[in-house]
Amino acid sequence: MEPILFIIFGAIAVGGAIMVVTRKHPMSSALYLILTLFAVAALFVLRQAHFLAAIQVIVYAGAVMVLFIFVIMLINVPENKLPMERLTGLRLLGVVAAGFLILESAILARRFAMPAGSTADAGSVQAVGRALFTDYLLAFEITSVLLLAAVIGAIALAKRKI
Amino acid sequence: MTWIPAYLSSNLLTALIFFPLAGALLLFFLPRENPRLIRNATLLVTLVEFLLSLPVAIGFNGATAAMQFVQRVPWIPGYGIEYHVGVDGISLWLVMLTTFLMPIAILSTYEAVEKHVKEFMIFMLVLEVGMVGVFLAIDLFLFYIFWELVLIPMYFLIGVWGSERRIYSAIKFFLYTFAGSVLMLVAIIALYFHHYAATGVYTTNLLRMYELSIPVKLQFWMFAAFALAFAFKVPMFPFHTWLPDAHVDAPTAGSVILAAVLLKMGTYGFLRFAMPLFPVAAVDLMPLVATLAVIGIIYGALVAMVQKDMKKLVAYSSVSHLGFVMLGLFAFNVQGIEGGILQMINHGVSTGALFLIVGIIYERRHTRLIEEFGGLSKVVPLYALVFMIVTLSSVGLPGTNGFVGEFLILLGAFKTAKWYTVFAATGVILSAVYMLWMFQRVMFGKITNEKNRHLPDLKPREIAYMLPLLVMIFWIGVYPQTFLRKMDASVSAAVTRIETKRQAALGERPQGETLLARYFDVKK
Amino acid sequence: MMEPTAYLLLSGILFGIGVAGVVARKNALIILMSVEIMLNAVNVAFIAVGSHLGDPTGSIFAFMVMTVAAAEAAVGLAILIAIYRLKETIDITELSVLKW
Amino acid sequence: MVTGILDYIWLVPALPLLGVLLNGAIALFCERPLLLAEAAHGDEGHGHGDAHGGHHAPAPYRKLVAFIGPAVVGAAFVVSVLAVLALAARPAHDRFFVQVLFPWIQAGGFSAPAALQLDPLSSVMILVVTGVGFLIHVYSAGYMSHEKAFARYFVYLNLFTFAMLTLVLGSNYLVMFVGWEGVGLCSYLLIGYWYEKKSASDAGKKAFIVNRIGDFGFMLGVFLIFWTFGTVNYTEVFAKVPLLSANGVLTTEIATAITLLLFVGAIGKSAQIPLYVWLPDAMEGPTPVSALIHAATMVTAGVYMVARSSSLFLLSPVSMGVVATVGAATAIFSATIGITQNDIKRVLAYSTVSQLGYMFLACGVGAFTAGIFHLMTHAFFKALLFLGSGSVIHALSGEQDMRKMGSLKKHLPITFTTMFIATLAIAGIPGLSGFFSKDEILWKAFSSEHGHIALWAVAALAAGITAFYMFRLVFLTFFGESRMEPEVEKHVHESPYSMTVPLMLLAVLSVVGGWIGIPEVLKGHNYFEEWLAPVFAQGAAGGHGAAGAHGAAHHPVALELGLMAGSVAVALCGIGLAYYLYRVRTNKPKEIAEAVPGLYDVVLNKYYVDEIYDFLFVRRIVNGSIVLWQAFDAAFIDGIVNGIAAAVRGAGDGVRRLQTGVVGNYAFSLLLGAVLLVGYILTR
Repeated sequence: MEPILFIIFGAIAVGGAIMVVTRKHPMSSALYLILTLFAVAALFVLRQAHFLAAIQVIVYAGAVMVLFIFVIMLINVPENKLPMERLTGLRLLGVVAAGFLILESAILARRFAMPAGSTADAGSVQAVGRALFTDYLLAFEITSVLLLAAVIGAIALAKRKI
Repeated sequence: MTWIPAYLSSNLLTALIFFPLAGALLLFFLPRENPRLIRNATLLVTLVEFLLSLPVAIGFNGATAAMQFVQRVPWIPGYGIEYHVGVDGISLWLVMLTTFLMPIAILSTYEAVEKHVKEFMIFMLVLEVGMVGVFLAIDLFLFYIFWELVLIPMYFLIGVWGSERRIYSAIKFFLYTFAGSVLMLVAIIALYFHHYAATGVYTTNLLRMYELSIPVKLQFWMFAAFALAFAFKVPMFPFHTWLPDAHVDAPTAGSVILAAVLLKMGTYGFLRFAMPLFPVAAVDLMPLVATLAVIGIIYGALVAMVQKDMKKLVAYSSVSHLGFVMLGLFAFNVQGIEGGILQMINHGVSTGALFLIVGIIYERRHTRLIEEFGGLSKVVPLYALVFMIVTLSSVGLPGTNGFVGEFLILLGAFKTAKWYTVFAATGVILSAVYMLWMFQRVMFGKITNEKNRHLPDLKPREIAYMLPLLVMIFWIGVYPQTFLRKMDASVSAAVTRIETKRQAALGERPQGETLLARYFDVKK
Repeated sequence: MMEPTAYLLLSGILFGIGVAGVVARKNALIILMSVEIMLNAVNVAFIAVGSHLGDPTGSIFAFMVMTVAAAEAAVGLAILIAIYRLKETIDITELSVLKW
Repeated sequence: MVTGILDYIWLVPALPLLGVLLNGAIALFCERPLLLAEAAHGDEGHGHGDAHGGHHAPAPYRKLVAFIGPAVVGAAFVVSVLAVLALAARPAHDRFFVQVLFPWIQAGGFSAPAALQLDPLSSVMILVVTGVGFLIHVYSAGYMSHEKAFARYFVYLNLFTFAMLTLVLGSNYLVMFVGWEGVGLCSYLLIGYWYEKKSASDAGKKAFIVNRIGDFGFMLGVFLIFWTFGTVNYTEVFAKVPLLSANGVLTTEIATAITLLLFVGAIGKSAQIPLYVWLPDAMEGPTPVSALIHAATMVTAGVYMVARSSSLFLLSPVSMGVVATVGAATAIFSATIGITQNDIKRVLAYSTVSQLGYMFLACGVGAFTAGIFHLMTHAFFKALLFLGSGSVIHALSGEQDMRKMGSLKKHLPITFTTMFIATLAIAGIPGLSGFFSKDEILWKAFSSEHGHIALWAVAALAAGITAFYMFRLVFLTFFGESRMEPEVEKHVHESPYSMTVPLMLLAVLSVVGGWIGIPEVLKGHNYFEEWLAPVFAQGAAGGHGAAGAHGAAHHPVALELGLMAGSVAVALCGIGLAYYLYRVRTNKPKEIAEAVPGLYDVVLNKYYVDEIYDFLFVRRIVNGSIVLWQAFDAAFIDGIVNGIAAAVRGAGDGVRRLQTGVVGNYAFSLLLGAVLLVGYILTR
């Protein structure tokens, strides 16, 4: 059962990603990105990482993408000003290199050989919560500081000079 | 040394090194608008420094080869680095040369240096600290510090107060010496750790290093590093191109000190560090060094002959004279080395005087090109007399200082390197050629250039700083014993030390092995 | 539970696409989105391996990645707005003031 | 009392030095202000003429200098005479006195004290130097009276005398070397006395450099001596000769090497082939200088040195051969050049080179006594000839070309008679000094065991040619009709007494000088030989067997007389030929010249030796050095240095271009790095 769902959601994710990268207009890219995020969340669920799936949907798809769409509308680049993008020179090389990277990660993936763990619900909220507030407490606090810094930074940068 | 109070004699050398530094600090407080006061103050400082160095020379006991007036204070005990200074027969006269020439150089700048007089004087005093320090340091680390310290003031002296291409020359001078000394630093560190490996004691004390026996292969590379660093400084043949540029673009006082003392740090380095520490490699590489020295002698003389600029001519003549010194040092016998040391002093005196002479007419005519002059002898006869005496001393006429040094060098070198001496002796002819040709074009003949017709003759101040040099030229020429006597013990001790260490080191090597086999494990 | 290799492969593909997007596109917004894709690819890998090993650390890391991603997006977009206000463009090839 | 004087032998060199200091002070304090004042108002100097200068009232200091100069040398002469007498008072074997002044150079085993040594050989030399020197000083007081830089001239002349006396009195090779280079310096200063004339300063420089080439060889010889004998003092060196040659340390090769190197020094100083080129040019200096330095004293230093090291030379037949052949070759070679020269002083210069050749020939065949004897007599008559020619030039207000002279016999009677006596002497007319000394050499060239018939023949021929060109000179200058320019002829006048008295004295010496060395075969007793015997006996004894100082034993007396007659005959026919060409058929020389123009030009231009040297050596070295400097130094070494610098800057520039400013490119390089890294991890 799981492999089928994996293939479905995997395909959606990959397709969405490709569409994000190739669309001319940022708004359509943003929407495709949201689709991809949902597909990834589904994959999390498949891997019993329910907590993560929820976070993904709420934080990522919800908050971050909203921010994105908000900014896209804010910037509202007129149709003609959007950069003409013909894939030439260095950027073509870049795509080729990315292809290479995919190939290499494929080879790496096949070399993955780690013993399977025992506990099934490693991804559940209880397990993640316990780990988060015991071993990784410090990391957790630091991320809060990080977010604070990001917020202040964003405001300072985007604020119109009065 | 009995009559010098005990307190003074133990701290004399430290006073000698750091007194100019105190003088430099004092200059900071003097008003910049009053250059005359600054010049006189600096002159006073350098004169007191000279007076301070007199007891060292007079009190020096020529009988023993040991270091005298030694002062030893632990500096960085953790690494076995000490502030260890002392003087012996080899370094005594070089220190005296420095303290003797400084007042003369300062006196020569009274009309030559007009802008930034305060900074100029401070750099000169710092330079003196470095120079005196180099000759007195017995601790390798301390030696290296003073060796580098000297570069900075000289760089500024050339870079700021020089003439046309001063920046290029200053940088070239700095990089040349600096590249060399980096190699030396590597060798010092290698020596330091080898000493620890051999004796289990961390120290940079030179005298302890003398006792160290170093495996032959390591000796080769270390000697190469030290030799290269000193060869840049001497300068020996292929590494000499910085010297003419540095001299042409340095102010008169700068090039006097550069020629008279800085170059001697190279040859002194060979004698104090490279040869005694690595005797096997030194003697094995003697043919190479002697060849470069002889090439330097002939090449320097030939190129000097065709120079158009007087200072460049004198610079190339220094390459030739120092080729002689190197040949003398690498004769590995008492005559050669004593001749070498004496020639270092002679070169300091006569080339220093030559640069002052070129400086005198440069101050009057603001040009150094030989064809600008001609027939000066009629206009400035006293100047002509002084110039003639210095030319003769530089050519090495018996009765002047040049001859005694050159004769001893060639005598010593003849014993160990017969054919090298024959070629080197042609340098005696060539030096006569280029010096007399230059003298003739500048002083004799008709007055070609109207501007030369009314040149003022030597001023009392100029006579004041030329006179001591002339006295030295004749003193060393007629009665060199005062100088040679004080060197004897140290030089013979150095020669015997090199020889015994070499025999010891070669003791266990197979007999008659070729150099390649000894150093590069190539099967004989 | 499935072997994680498939997930890793997927993560590689997604990552490749994201990288291609960053490199190939001139529109700064699209680049930022591609970065988001790359981060998600990483999360997939984390979760896949984490669940395979039964170790919550995978999720923790994914969680950290997300917070960082959020912060990064916020600051990135703020910069973009400031640039757009200043230069009227979001084409990175025109924003090459730091040229040699 | 008489022997006590020897302790004051250091006075002999010290007195001229005192003269140098006194005259030097006068030159600096009295003469310089005068010269400066004159140079200031732009009065173009005129001092280059030999004869006369601006007639301004002679400043008071001149009389003082004119007194100090000669007086100092005169005093030295007196002390020398007393010292020699004191030496003579001692028994023959004990005529030897060394005075150590102070330890000059001591380094390790090497020790060279500043010490003086008086023995028969050096006594002859100091007498000649101070005696002839004194006369020349008196002469030049008159001759140079019109010169502006009067005091400076006497400073140099006294300095020269001091250096020459140090050379001669030195008791080791190093002190001799001090004097050796000292005289080289003084000849440089005196030749270039009129430094405003480029030719004069060139000649001075040439003299010094060629001398220096000789000193180069001399120095190497001294090194070899020291490292073989362990000392440079004559006494010790010559004492060790028999010991070392016995135990094989002093092999003939080493002896040959030493002596040949020393001989290179002698060639340089005494102007033998190939280093004679500086002497003819040295005529640029004032005439008394040529008389003193380039005739009487300095040039003989080489002969003195060879004689002094006689025991070394005797050890190596090769060196003896070389010395003899070079001497003979120079004698004949420069004699031929002398024939065609038209400048009166150049004729005498080539004649000096030729006569020096004789002296070296004598030394080469082992007859050191004859060499020194000829040196002495030559000093007398050659100095006289030069001073005579000086008085001729002085009279003709600077004219030196013999073709513009003639019929001076009636104008300059004293000069004529004295010069005629000297010419007779140099030609070897019996009875005069030249005959005895030259004939002694000819005889030894034939009879001594190192001698050879060919050497005698060459020497005899050269004697003939000498007679020819000397009488040519006399006939051209003093006989025939006057070819002088009218205004020159107007005030031709005999020189003042201060100049003619020395001429007369020298004339007497030229005659009397030979009488102390009359050979047995002419019923005379050779006192001179007897006097020098101890110096050379020690040498000869050192050599293998007596070199036969007078070797008359195994040669019949008749042969000696016959050869003597032969040489006189050759001289006479030389004179006859000269008489015929220059008195009877005066246009004949021109015809001969046209008949064989090629040869005449070659000989006239001194076989183009100077030009060859200039082309072979001087130009090669100068151009070579320019190439060395520009091509090697500036382009090659600096090229490398600047090259490295440029390379570093270039690399920096290249890397700089990577910063394009476009974010995409940076991302791409990141990606590239990642791909490569992963690729590497995979393939490892």
